[in-house]
Amino acid sequence: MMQETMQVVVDTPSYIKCRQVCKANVRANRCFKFKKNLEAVSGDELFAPGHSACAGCGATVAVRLALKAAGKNTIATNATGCLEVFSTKYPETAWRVPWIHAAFETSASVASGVEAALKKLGKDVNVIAFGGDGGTVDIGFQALSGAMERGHNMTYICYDNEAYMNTGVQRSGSTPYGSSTTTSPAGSVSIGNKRPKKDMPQIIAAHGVDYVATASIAFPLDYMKKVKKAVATNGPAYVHVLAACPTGWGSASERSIEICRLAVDSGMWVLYEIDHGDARITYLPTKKVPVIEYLKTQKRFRHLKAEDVQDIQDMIDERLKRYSNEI
Amino acid sequence: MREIRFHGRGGQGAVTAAEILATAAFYDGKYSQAFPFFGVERRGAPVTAFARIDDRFIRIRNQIYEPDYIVVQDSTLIEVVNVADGLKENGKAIVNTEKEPDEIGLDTGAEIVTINATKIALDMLGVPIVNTSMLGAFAAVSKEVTLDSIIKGIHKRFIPKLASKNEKAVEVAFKEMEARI
Amino acid sequence: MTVSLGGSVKDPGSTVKTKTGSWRTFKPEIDNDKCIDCGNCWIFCVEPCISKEDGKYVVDYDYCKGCGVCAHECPVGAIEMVLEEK
Amino acid sequence: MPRGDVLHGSRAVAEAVKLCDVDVIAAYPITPQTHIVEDLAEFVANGELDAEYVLVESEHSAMSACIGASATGVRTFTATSSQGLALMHEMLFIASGMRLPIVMANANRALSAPINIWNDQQDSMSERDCGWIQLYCETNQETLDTTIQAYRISENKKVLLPSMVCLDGFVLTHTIEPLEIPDKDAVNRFLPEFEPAVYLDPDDPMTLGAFATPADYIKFRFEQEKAMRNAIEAIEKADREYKKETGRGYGLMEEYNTKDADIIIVSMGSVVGTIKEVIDQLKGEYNVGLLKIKAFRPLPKERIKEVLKNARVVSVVEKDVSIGLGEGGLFSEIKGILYNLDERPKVLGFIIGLGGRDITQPDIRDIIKLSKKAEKDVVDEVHWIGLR
Repeated sequence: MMQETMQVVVDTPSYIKCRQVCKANVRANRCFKFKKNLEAVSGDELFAPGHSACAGCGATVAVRLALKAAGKNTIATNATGCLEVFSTKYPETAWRVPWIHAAFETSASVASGVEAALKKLGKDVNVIAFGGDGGTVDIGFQALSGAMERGHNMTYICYDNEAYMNTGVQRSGSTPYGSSTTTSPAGSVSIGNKRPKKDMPQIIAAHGVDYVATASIAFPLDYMKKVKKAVATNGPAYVHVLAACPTGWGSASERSIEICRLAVDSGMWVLYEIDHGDARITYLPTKKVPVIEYLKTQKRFRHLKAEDVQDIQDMIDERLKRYSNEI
Repeated sequence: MREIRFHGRGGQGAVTAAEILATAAFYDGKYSQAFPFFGVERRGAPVTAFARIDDRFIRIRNQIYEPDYIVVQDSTLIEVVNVADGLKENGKAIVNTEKEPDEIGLDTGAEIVTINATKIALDMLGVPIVNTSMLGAFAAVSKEVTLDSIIKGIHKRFIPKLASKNEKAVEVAFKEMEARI
Repeated sequence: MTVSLGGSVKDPGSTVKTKTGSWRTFKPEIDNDKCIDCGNCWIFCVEPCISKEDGKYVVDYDYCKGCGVCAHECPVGAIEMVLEEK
Repeated sequence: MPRGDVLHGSRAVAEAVKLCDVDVIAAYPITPQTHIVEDLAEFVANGELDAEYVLVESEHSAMSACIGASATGVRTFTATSSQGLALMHEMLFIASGMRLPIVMANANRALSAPINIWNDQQDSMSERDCGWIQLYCETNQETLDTTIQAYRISENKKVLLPSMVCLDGFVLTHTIEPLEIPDKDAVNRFLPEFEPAVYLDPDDPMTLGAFATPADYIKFRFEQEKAMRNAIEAIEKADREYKKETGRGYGLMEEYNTKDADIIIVSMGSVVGTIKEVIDQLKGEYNVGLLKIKAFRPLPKERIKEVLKNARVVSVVEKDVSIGLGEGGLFSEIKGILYNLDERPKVLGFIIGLGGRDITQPDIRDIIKLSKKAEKDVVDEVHWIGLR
């Protein structure tokens, strides 16, 4: 029990959760630890407000926290997508670090060039390539694979909102099974997206990349710790962070963080890291939430029937078992 | 302008021969040009390469259709390729074969000279790569380029150990051909 | 009609010129008496438009789009989303 | 007597890149460009060139990495050909739109299908609207000199556009011929150290590649066109100063026997050498001149008009075609340049040498004869050479 509580205390900012686990006056304890860790988080806001992201956008949290972790000695590259569009509408920019966007599939390849140039200039600067799931697991896949394989000293952060949100919620290779999107709509003879989500972090790990991690914006300390490790890695690193999209997921904007927490607590999304080959799960929910609790927060899943939900529950349980064995 | 067409098989170094010839001509103070028949030929397939030598900069870029010389590195090509196509009447064909000129069935009004370059290459290099031996023969027959420059060209092209072996092959072929003509 | 070279923007963080607060329907109001200073509202703010001033969390209404994440994540219900009168 | 060395066109490019102290090279091999990237790899491996060499997994990433590197403030280079250039297409617009002075060698080659590795100029011609300076070369010497000049032109503060040095695949890349390599001091005097106009630096954060709404986009495109116009002067200036250092210059274009010529052939790239030769052969019989277009982008329209306006027949000889229009790109443009003249020459188009079809001297003679015929008779406007 103590062990479980500690886990929650260190890695989870969820007071709601905390109360569930500890019932009594543990809130103070948890608050204390969380607060203490939070105090170490940089107050610098390297991502400015005034951008045109939707209310409740998860991607902004992913970027804002990553930049807090990496600090201002960073050059960012960006794939085309929501993040690029809402943060850099000429002649304004939300970015307070140098930033470049070229094309949809080029965040990693542009970052390769940035890194090579920095090496030539003898400058020690963090290079972070941002991409959404489409720009990462689909169209940017080859460029990312090449960049990772070549061993550039860079961190790639995929903010995963599980579809092409910039263009109106079309299915990507990262869209989960059973999700309804505009190109994989649920219908009388369709469950929506028929394929399970592409396991990108494992694919990157298979490149022999030094540091690979998954994260959720609902676990900011865990996420920032991983970003810090990633940028400190002398070589390629990859962080895949789940970031809710209220518009695309059909969820209430205030629930963006809660949903990303439910994803982890249900086992829909597993937090782990592979640090120079050593794999470990960084957070296991103390009490697993049934996946229905996660699914029912979002309209993209609302067509699912009870048996579909059971299928998804089975898939999750199976995957978690596999991860627990492998990692 | 002198135009030289090399015929060989992939792996026999016809392109290299054309380039060494152009390099040698350059060392002799001439303008030159060499290029392959740009192909996708693999080892063993018929290969053509071209070289030009002139006293002024060579502007033309077309292939050679009416050569002054043809250098045939493998007499078996005569059966599969019209190697003497367009060869000028007052031109010369230099053919690698152990046979005499009238025995090889080359259809041309031009003079044919033969040399057993394969034997020279095997003796000097240990491999039947005849391109450099044929250059020695060409230098002796044509007098379009000096032996010294060919040797210099070979040293530019090859690593020292290989260059000195090829140098010997060139010299042997040059002398043998000089004795013949 | 002059534009910058190649579309470069040399004014980092200049989106602050755009006041996105007008997007809001509900505005968060922080009850400082209830606040336990946990920092949740700050760390999760998606804009970001919550900062700490004189030991208290304050919302910059110039930018707050009223998404409600802060109120939802507050463990002690110290933030209330109230309909904005415009 | 020739001086210098005898080298491949590919080597000429690599030597130029070395002389320019390029900082980052990102490239992907493709026939017939391969020797360029191999030679550069050798220079880097031997310490002759202190550059970061990024061995990317595609041409698309080659151009993307060059964009990243150039935007970080260093001199960059890549080389490609044909399908590789086509794969880069998207990124070419981005490089020029971001005003990054990247230099690229393109070993001109036909496009698939059918797949064909040999020379024509369809690849670069198809990229004429992407905002890159395009300089076509006749010889290996010109290729070397143009590559060095390209950095000076691209990095000119009034230009800041990327440059494509076009050399005919195989015909130049795989041909050895004499050329002089300028000495390092001369190049250093000619080409100042790279000073980026915009670049990514944490000490002075800048955003590059923002998105522009309809309110601004057209202005950026107009700025690019202005920069291209400035490039005309920049090319001439670079050429003049290069000539001071090396004795060699090429200008925006070259006129050969054009004065008082009845027929003027217009062409680009290595084939102009063969054309010059045939013109000389026919001297006395036919009054033919040649206008060699070196700078295709920016296209010096007024100068071209001046040269061509008094000819009776202008014959454009080119290795590309716009399918559906049924004519080559250069032909269309030359026709357009002459259209508003009160009295204008007849303009004929000759599509030749596609997919490496050898362009022979008899081919050129036939073109001249037909052009002569066009002085009096009605002849077809466009001719495909080599269909038999």
